[in-house]
Amino acid sequence: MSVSTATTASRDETECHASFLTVEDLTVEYRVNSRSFRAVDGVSFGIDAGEIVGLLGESGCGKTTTALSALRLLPGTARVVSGRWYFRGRDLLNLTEAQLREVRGAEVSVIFQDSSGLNPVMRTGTQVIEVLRAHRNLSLQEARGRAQSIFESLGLIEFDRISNAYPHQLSGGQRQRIAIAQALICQPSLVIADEPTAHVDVDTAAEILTCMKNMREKHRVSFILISHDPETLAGLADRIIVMYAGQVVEQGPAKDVLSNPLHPYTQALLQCTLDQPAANRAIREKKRFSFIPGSTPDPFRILPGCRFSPRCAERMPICDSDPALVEHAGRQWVRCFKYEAD
Amino acid sequence: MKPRPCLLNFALLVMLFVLSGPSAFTQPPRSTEDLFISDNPVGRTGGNLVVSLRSEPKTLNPVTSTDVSSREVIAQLTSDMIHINRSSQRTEPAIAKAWKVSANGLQYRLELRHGLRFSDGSAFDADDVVFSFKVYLDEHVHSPQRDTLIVAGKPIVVRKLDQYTISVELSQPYAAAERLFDSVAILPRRLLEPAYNDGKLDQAWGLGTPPQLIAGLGPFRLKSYVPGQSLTLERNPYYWKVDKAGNRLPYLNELTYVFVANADAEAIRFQAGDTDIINRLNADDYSVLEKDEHAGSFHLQDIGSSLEFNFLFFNLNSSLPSQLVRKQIWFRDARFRQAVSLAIDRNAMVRVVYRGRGTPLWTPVTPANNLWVDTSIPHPARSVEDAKKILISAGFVWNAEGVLLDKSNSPVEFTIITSASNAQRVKMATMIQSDLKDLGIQVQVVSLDFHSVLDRIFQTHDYEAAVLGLGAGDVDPSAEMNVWMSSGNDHVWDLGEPHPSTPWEAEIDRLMEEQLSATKRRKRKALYDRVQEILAEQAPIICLASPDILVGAKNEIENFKPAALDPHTLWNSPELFLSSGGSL
Amino acid sequence: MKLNRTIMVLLLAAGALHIFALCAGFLAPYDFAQQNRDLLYVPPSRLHFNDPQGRWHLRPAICGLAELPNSPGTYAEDRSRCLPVRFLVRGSEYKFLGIFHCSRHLFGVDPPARMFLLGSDGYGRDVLSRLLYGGQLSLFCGSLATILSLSIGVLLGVSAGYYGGWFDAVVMRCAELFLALPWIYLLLAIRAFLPLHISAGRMFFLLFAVIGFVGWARPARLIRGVALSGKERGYLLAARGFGGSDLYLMKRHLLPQASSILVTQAGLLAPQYILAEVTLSFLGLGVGEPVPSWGNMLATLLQYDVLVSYWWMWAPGLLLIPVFLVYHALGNALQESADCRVYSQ
Amino acid sequence: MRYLGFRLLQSIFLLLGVSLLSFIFVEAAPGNYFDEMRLNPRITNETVAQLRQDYGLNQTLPIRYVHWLSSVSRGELGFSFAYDSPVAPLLWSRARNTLLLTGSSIAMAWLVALPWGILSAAKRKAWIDHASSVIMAILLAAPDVLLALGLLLFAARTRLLPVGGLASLATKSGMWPEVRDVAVHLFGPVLILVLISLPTLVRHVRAAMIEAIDSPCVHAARAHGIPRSRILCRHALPLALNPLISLFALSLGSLLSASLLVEVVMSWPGLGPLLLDAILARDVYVIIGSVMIASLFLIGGMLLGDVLLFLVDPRIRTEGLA
Repeated sequence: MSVSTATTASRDETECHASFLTVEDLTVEYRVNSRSFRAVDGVSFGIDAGEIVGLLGESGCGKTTTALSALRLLPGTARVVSGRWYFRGRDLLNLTEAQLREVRGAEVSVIFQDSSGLNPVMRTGTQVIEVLRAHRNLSLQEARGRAQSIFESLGLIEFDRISNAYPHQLSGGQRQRIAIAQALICQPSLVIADEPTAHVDVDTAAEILTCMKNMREKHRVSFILISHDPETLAGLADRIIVMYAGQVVEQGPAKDVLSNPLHPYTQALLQCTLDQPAANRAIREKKRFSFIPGSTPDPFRILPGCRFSPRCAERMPICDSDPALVEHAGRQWVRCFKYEAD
Repeated sequence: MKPRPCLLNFALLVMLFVLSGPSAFTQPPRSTEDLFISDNPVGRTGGNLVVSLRSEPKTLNPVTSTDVSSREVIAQLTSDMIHINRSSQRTEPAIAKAWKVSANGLQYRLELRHGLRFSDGSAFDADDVVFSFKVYLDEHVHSPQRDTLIVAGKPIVVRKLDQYTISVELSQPYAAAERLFDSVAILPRRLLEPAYNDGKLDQAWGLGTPPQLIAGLGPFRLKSYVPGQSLTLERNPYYWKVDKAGNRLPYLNELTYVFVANADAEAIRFQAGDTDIINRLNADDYSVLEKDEHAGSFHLQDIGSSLEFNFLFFNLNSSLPSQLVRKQIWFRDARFRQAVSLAIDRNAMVRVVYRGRGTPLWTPVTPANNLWVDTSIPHPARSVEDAKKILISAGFVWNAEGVLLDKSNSPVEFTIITSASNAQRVKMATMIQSDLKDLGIQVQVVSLDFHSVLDRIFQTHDYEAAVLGLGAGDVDPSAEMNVWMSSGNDHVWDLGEPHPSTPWEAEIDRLMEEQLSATKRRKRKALYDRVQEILAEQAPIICLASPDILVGAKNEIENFKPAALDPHTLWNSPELFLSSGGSL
Repeated sequence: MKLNRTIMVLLLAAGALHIFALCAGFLAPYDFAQQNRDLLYVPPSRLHFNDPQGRWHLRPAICGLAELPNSPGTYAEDRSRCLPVRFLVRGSEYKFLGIFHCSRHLFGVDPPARMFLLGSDGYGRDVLSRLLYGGQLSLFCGSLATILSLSIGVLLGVSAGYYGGWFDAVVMRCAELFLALPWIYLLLAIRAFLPLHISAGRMFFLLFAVIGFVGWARPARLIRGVALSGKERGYLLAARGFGGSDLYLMKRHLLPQASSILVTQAGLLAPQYILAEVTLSFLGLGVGEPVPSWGNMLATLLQYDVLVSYWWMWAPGLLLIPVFLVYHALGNALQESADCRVYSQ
Repeated sequence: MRYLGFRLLQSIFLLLGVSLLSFIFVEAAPGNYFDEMRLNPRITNETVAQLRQDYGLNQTLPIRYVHWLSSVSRGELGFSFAYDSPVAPLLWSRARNTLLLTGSSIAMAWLVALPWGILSAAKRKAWIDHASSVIMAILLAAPDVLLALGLLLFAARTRLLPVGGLASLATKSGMWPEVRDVAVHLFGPVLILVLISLPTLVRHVRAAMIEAIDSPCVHAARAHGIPRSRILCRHALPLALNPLISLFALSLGSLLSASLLVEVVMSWPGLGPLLLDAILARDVYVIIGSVMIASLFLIGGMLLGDVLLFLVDPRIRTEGLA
């Protein structure tokens, strides 16, 4: 017993110097009506300070669960079975509720999908300022000043009008920026952005992404950018982690993953998004279409073997056994038997 | 400078004395007053009494009031000319100190007490009496009292002979003429005549009326009224009764009624010592209070049977919904009614419903009415066998499952309606249901709200059988004319008959008429006994049981003499006093 | 996993309650109307496992009761007259499940002795038997009436909130009208128009219809409030944009939102309706004596002497507490599981 | 403003509807006030019939309704048969006491229920939540009258509380002793009313709070590290307020019916005993008058609810302005 704790302690130290953020062997289970399934299954990755990492995958593949488990923001039915989130030398999963509260929003913050994170019955200004005041001992006046400056840096010029408005009185883009302002106002070192551009128009999306880029440059903020859309990640992410059915199937520098996807799933995903004209046609003609044939596996009935194999065009007999995440060409890691031979 | 404040104080003291003197208890009876001398033990003056009322009084107007609570309060505020002593059940002089009857029994000459004053200090004489009867008898006022003052279809005639003598004329001899005057309050002409002349008498003396505008000859006068909470009466310093020592009655300083809307709450408040007298306890609450009796500061009294009689009766009306006609064939058969009567276990009823504190009845006249009860009427015990024999003789049979069938082979079953708000009657009906099961009769008990019951009995005649109770207001048979006469409006089993529909009803009519004009009590008793016998024999109403009168009072209250007649406890309020002399 | 087991356990408990009530005839030792006029307010019989000689028996026995001569209404056990409790005894006849004529009872003692496991009431009737029979009416009437008034409430509340405009105004004014009217009088009038003797089945139907029908206004108003605020939410607008039909939108989006109110209301209404039957029976619309219901059994507690002196008469009240707890817990569990389903998507 | 005017107009129609339907209901119910006199052997049928005529009970329903409306316009609300006086003064003198009782108990009930419900929602599934649901079930299972009688019994036995009434008979003069006396008398009835309404309120507060706590924006507030107490009070509570305000409006509306029974048992000099008497005696105009007062409370409650909703929920408020 004592030996093992000693080793973990020493490892903690080494890890904390080694990287800014490390996720190790993260496994999260959901329990629904007495049945449980693993939404995240043994995910590990690391992030450097100032790095933007994209989490890519279809919905339901465990991206959000992975990211939110860091701040223990999962619903009551979820349980972290194993794993660690080392952030600046501390395991976030072992913090007390009070310690965690100090981390949330101040050191690690979240930008939620859409603007569902905004309270409809509170003025937006209040919502931004209260985040700041929850972590920094500032007077209301000072806090307002800070809020105004961050609003302006995000392109929200009319501070008084916007901060006095309720969320439903603002446009989607404005709301999303306010959500970003909330996340950034305490100048955290890590921001988890959950589909920040999902419900805004293309121009706003671009602006928002630029915003985030600026932030990273100015304050060396790291981002975990969750998206189902490779294009969103293309311009922004330094590194991309592709997830499928709770597992990391591929990861590597953004350029490499996007230009040279290794895993059949990544390939298919990119294929679909790049083939926009076909998709548009399908929408116009109100046809049902699917980006990738088949659908994500039923989480309750995960069979042994490669989880993508039922939908994989290049299925091999060996795919019935579990593939491991292997390094390929020194830069990318991939979970596919095609590359295991190397 | 020094003695002056002292002097001032003294002057004030004297003034106070002077001011409070006449109204306090020390007012000596003046020689000009004809006072009633009570022969009760001499008591001590002072003290307040708190009594609960089940519902708020609605008015203090003796002319229009009908509800029990109002009448109870009015009885303390006013007096009548001839009073029925609640204890002896006989008449005694009140404001009329003596009366003479003419030889033909048609004229009464009443001599009033001299020098009496109303509670506001104004003088009383024959004009007030004449005015009072004018009001009561005025058709436009519609006083419910008017009906009691009508003898043989004609109102009595009241005339002033001199300042203190009144003559009352009847159109035909009336046995209970003296009793007519009981509870007919004498009104102060000075205060009420203006309202009467304006035709607004029915709205006079409402609860909102200032106390100084209300006056009567009763032992108490109004002090204050708080809506929904309480009504306080204070001693009438001019009351016309004195005790043997010459002290003016009443002894009590104040009498307060608190309104407690619920029988159990009433018992609880008495138990808690909030109220000093409890008037009509039910047997259940009695059993609870009994446990505290020894430790508590109060005592309970079971003064025996009351005048209330509860009875089962069948719908014998000739006008009735068509679907009931078939069943009425059974009901009209006296043998059927007798069998039902025989199958009812009255003793068990008294035990279950009244916890033994009641009397089984076979006649509507309860033992409480010691002057008129017919003790010769048989009290057959419950006998299912005898009942069955009677039914067989009436042509009823039983099928294999023991269900009683009539001549046309349809099962005998009926519904008893009863007022849901009266738990005792619901219990009686439930017991009858269980008893009649032994005869193979299926009985349904339907408890309805009181007015629905009344509507069915008096208006629509849409019922099969009902359990009802009537409480006689007086012991004299004259009070029951409306119940037993076939044309009477309380002839519940068959209302609105122009002519008696059966020979025995005709005979009852004849007997009742006869006793009313007979003057000898012996003769009247014989006639009324015969009525009771016919009722027991024909069983148009099947008498069940009468509850005992259960009362309670604090131990300090002296001269406490509860009686069977209403009001049971406060009828002798002028003579009640507290042994401690002070407030309870 | 845990949640589902809770639901199962609660459903089993609720089911057992209903089954107990259904099999009242068999479980109850006596007929509910059988009076023992010498045994009024007898406290619960003690089960003796040892005889007067001190020997122990597996089969419990009941001792005869004798009224104390000096104090009527109090009873003492006569240890010399002990009778063993028998199982599957013959007794009064009843209809098992309302169909089969039957006269076997689960347990009882040889007559003329009586066993009152929960004491006897003011007529000397067995409280246990009445409790079991009473459940038949109260449980079913309570739950059916709840379902009825909630259905009307949901239907009107959701559509009023969803459509808004004049429809909303009309429905809500109606609800206010319903809340304000002196129902007691309408009920009196209804009673006057009905025949005096109504068969038990029709009375049961009437009871639950009346209770259920009158009670829709409150849930409707509450649900409408939720629907109103839910209507403006983004996903609903989006779903409408996708061409979802009104019915679909109400069913899939507004109703789940109202579910917590609904479950809460159900948990509150069922007990209230069980008790409402007392008021109705006062008006002649409920079941009258001697038919028992939990409502009218509880009503006897309102007599001061019963409240103070006979603790065993509290049985229906004490029984209602676990019954209501089961209802509440079931409601909560169902709501939680509904929430889970939402998350898992 | 226009909205308010519209609501007022609606309310007037509602009141008219309530009064008309009440008339019809009362008319349809069997029996009338003077029936009870028929049981008195000393009063003849003719007198009863005469009285019925005098009080206008023989007239047809529409005529009586018009008469009643005209008496409403005189501020009388009809005429009580039992009291031989206009109904309005009878009602007002008691309505004050009822308002005192119900007003303070509603305030108390919400003051207790809000923190209780919030706590039990915040500690969902903790022992405190389970304990609270057990307590609520017990309160719910105990019929109202039983609670009232129980308290009465407690008061009678321990003599810690007055056994009913609004004030002691021997009132000490002076402002402070009188207020204290009323407060002491108020305690029991208020306690019962609070206990009666608590289960409903707590369950609704809990349910609404749980829904709010589970909403994405409260989730987000947690993600931003907002302190727990602030999340509950500033984020979740305003979100949960919407259904609670509807409930509050309803509870105002059912003021009268809730207190009727407690008033009767505790001899509180409010509308309860008056109304009960009137119902049992068929003193119809007193009943219709009370129904009108109840409807006024109801409408007032609904209006207040709407106004509160308007003030509290910016979504509705800003929409209204737009």
